Amino acid sequence: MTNDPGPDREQLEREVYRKVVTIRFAELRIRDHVEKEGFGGFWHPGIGQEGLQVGAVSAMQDDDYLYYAHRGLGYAFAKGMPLEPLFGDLLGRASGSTRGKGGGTVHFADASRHVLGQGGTLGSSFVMGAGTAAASQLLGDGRVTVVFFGDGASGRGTWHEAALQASVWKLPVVWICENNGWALSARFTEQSPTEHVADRAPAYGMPGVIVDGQDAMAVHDATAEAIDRARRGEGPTLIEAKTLRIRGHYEGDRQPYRDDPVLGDEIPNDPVHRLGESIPDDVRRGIDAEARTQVEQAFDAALAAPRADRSVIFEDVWA
Amino acid sequence: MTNDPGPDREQLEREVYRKVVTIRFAELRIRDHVEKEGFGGFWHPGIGQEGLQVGAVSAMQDDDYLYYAHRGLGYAFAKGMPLEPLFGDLLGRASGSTRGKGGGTVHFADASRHVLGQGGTLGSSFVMGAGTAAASQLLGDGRVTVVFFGDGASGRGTWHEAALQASVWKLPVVWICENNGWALSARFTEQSPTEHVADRAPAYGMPGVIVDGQDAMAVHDATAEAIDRARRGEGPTLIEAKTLRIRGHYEGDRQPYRDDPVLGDEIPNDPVHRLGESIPDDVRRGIDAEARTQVEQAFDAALAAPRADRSVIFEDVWA
Amino acid sequence: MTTTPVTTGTTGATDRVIGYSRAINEALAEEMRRDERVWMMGQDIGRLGGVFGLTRGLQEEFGPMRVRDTAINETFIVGGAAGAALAGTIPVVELQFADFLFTAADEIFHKLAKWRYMHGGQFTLPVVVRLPSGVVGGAGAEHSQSLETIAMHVPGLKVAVPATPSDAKGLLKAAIRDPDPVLFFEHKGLYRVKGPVPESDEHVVPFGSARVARAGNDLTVVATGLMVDRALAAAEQLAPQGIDVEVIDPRTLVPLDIDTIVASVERTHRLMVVHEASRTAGFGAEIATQVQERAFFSLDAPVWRVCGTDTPLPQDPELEQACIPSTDEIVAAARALAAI
Amino acid sequence: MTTTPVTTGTTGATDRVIGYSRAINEALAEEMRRDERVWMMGQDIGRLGGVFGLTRGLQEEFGPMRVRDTAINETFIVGGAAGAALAGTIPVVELQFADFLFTAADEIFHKLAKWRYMHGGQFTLPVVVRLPSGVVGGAGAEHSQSLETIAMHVPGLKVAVPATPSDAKGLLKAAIRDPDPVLFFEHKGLYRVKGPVPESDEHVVPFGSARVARAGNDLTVVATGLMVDRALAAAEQLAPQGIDVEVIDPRTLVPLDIDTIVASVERTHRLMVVHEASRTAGFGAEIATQVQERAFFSLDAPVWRVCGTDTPLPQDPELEQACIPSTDEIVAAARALAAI
Ligand SMILES: Cc1ncc(C[n+]2csc(CCOP(=O)(O)OP(=O)(O)O)c2C)c(N)n1
Ligand SMILES: Cc1ncc(C[n+]2csc(CCOP(=O)(O)OP(=O)(O)O)c2C)c(N)n1
Ligand SMILES: [Mg+2]
Ligand SMILES: [Mg+2]
Repeated sequence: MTNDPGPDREQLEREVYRKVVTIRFAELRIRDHVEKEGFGGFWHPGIGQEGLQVGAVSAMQDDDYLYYAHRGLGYAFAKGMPLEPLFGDLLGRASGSTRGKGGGTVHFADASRHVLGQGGTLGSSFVMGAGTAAASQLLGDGRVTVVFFGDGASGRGTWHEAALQASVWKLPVVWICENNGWALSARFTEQSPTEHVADRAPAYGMPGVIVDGQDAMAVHDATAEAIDRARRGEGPTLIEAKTLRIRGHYEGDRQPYRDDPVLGDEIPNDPVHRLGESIPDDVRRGIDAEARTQVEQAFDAALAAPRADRSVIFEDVWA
Repeated sequence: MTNDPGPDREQLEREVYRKVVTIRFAELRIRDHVEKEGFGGFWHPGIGQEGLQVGAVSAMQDDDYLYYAHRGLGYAFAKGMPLEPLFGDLLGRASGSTRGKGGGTVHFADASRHVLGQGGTLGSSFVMGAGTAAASQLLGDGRVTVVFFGDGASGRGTWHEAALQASVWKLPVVWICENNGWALSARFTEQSPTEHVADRAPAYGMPGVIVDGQDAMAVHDATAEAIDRARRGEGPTLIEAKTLRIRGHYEGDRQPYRDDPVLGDEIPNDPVHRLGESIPDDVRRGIDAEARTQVEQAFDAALAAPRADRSVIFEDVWA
Repeated sequence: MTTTPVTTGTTGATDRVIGYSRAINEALAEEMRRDERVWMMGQDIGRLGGVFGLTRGLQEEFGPMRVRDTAINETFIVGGAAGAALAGTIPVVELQFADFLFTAADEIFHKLAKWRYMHGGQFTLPVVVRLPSGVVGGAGAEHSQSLETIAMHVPGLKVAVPATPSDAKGLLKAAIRDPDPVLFFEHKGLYRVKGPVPESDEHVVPFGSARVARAGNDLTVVATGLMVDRALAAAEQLAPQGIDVEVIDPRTLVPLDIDTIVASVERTHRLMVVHEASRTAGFGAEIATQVQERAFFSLDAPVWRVCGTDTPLPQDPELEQACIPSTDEIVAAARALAAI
Repeated sequence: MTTTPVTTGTTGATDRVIGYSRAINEALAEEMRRDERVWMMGQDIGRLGGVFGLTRGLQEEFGPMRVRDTAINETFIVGGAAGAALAGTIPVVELQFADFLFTAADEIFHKLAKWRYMHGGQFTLPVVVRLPSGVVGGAGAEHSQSLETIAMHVPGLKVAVPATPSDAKGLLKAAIRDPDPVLFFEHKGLYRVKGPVPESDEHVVPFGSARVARAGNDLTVVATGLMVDRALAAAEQLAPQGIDVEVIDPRTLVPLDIDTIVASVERTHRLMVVHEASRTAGFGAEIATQVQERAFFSLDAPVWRVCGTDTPLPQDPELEQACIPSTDEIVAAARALAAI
């Protein structure tokens, strides 16, 4: 999908809207579940950040590789994963993409859709992503790897090692920082000597692009350009999408560490509204209704699915 | 020691010369020993890089902390360590600063002179140095920590983690990169997307200073300024001293990986000559003779010293 | 399945019943009051008081310089602590999960463990690394491991594995006063468990002294961390069946009080080691081996192990419980061993 | 003291006598010829041919993209290999020293070991990490360790410890063909040792099959790496004294061929494990424990260990040799054990 004006663009915008609004309903459904039923583990809501996630992934080709971050499901859904296995992972169901075992709030994967998963240690996908891109370069398969990460994760040393090597080798990789201003209880401004993560790009001889993360199409366009550049063999790009962490670090986090007012349910610069503006009301309502149904059905199906059997514990240690 | 013009400056220059020429003789004596007697372990010669090592350390106060790098003895000698324990470490003697045990080519230390040692894994002193500086900040002891490292080591992730934190906390630490253009068989240009290591300083919100590493006094001045800045509480500085690796990675390295002519014994822009120019011939000859004698005596004494007893193996595991 | 919090140990005259978390928090506060050189750093330990709440209130009392929030930089947290120790301070640092020692492994296993040795004993490295450890409920393969055996294998590190509030406090105070680096494995599953803790600023539990949590004559069970309570529960079930179990908690793995264990086995003639860490090459093997080295002819049966599975830990909270020893498994194994 | 290179194993009809290094180099070349997806990265492995010369000539044959020099970035070397495996290639990477696995520990013990598991078996990670291991002469505390036990304790990694040129070649070929991640511990002290190697592109030694290096009836000695030759030398000294030693080299620790070891002990009734790794919580404890678990009543004496000291390794080449088992120590221990 490229950045054409005209009918293609309109279709793209609608598709991005459809995915963003679907994820929004999914986010709300999960929140509801966590609040009412409790939940084994932590859920890191991506609400408010769906626009940038979907916008960026919509610029990827089907066989491009994705390493997502821990905030929500937007990335994976945008890459084509159906909702049911995603919810299944979340709820520890055998129907999860990881068969209810490795799943939960941060791990899901879809080899057929090149959704490669996530590590529990922040920043481990910097080096993995660079390695995936090195394989593509070696094989000449024309694929690009996209790696999402938070502003907090940008401080890990793996970034430095991966970014230097990726730049020197001109690897086909695109780094997308979701800068929501917080890393757990720490403000970005307390963790970074520079105003922007993108300010670090020149150190790595790569372009650094700052984009409004609430503007899904702007993120799409910036990502499309970076992916083109990567595919042309010109190396990596660092994109910083400015966004907001609407809820706490995890669902239920009361954020006692904040000295400013905690955000309410109102999402400033809401990507859903922003995308919706250019879509005729009736079309939009149709999309919304369908998305809502899709989410409800998938969530119900996941809830109804059996939990994984204990035997899976011993599976998949070895190939 | 500060950067005054006039008689103080002249005295400083002579002192720097004395130390540089002493280290040069030491380097030549060690080379001779390695060539003739062989040697347990590897010796990474610092020949040609002595000027920057001594120049920088001469800007430190006695109680400032030093983490040196693996290329030679210049740093430690400049910080006041006598030659004999340094040679003792090299030769595995009980008279070594580490009592012949942890010693060898890369480890020596002198707690009383705040020579804190070195790790065998490159780049481990980035984080340790920042931590030492954090302790000074906490204690308010007014001390500055100086960390030396090679261009190759600059690629390690520990740099990123240490440099970001040191900058945000405004820690009193000065980073000195000896860029000799090589990391073992790899050229710096193959390891870095930017022309200079100092190009990375803005990413960390700190000044990046490039200085001619063969000009000991220029390195002294740059370091003095950075140390002043650090002591004033304004945070870290990254100094890149451009230098040359005169011998191979280790003494005996035939450098089969080089496609350009290997440097001979002639040291381009030799710091010894450069410093010597402003010193009257007779004074210089006096210093040289004394330095030569000092080196010979210390090396002989180290050779004559007993090897460490096996019992030391079990000492110093626990305090 | 998860055991519900229980109270362990006997209550002395001056004891209060407090939680394991609270005990750790008190140890930190008391030691920071006692010695100005003690300070802390880690992620979210200051304003938030730690992801598990362990450091709550400490930044208020000691200020942001002595309770310092870092960025996400485990190599700095540990390596920086090593460097700060060289400059005369006593850093007590927290990694959010014990598993993250792998993100600072060079700093832990090389710098902390070997710096003193490599430099001929010129320095001491009085660093404590606090490591929330073990299975706790859906945290997954990289946030739930019990990695204390690795620290036991690499010389130069002391290793504490407290199982009760009293030991958590007393061992942490000992760790902070120790001139050597200490890896302090706190079990996340014990944070809310309450127990008696002496009312004293000088409640210091020396390293290398095992605790006999229950005396018995038929079978010695060595257990640590969360497994101590399960072993005790198993012992209570076994007693009416005529199997009198002695439960020993070594409390520290380095140094290890093997004498107490051997003396017990010389009476009971049977030994079982229970640990949450994965079985193969876990510390159970070391204890088993030392005991048969020193008391082979006292053993009436092989030393057995009841351990975590040799698999990564699944993220699902139910499945992960099936990967670590339950009281039932301990009971069954003990019965079988006693019958040999 | 260092042993001089010796030839081990019996020479078959089609064997050539080549060095351990050469055997590794051949395995790499043959596998890269066989399968285009196989490639390598690491520091100085290309133009230089590796700091120990192991990859000499490979960049010339396979070009700079398949034999790729990296910067000093161990997390990328290992983590990048994991990512490259997910994209359908088979990376064989080198860390310059096995000790450096601590600088990439999250990548080894979390990413390589657990990625497949965490993601429900959707991926395989056919990665080989080559790890020059052990004491070799003045390399110091962070360049000389034997760390294979740690890899054995963390589920998800296969572990090879070849002791002969033939096994070095055959196990490396097996490792490259294995769909699972393999940590391949090459002993630096063996690089120059020569031995017979079959003349075949299909000389593949399966993982999990121990080698009986010497048959004997009185005492079983399990040894790996550099210790195999010392154990064999000890056996030769002990034979005329009437002690007939069986020497078993497990060759891989994961999977471990415990059956062969147990069967031997059931004949000899005595076991000693010899390893260079530090004693406490080393793999000797695991082998000892498994043997007494499975063959307790066959044992006439405790299982003994002869191991590296529980200290960091001093940098001095003479002192470091005093930290690892010598042939003399093995002889002395075996005599004492046989006399129990
Ligand atoms: C190496 C490592 N250190 C610490 C953590 C604990 N942790 C999980 S999420 C998080 C904050 C991440 O912040 P950021 O990267 O900005 O992502 P966000 O949560 O804001 O989306 C922390 C500290 C971890 N998972 N891995
Ligand atoms: C973490 C780590 N990786 C690799 C090595 C092996 N090694 C030792 S010196 C060296 C090259 C260092 O180059 P540089 O930092 O530029 O210093 P120089 O030798 O040029 O002074 C390498 C790769 C090491 N010691 N530590
Ligand atoms: Mg964030
Ligand atoms: Mg260099």
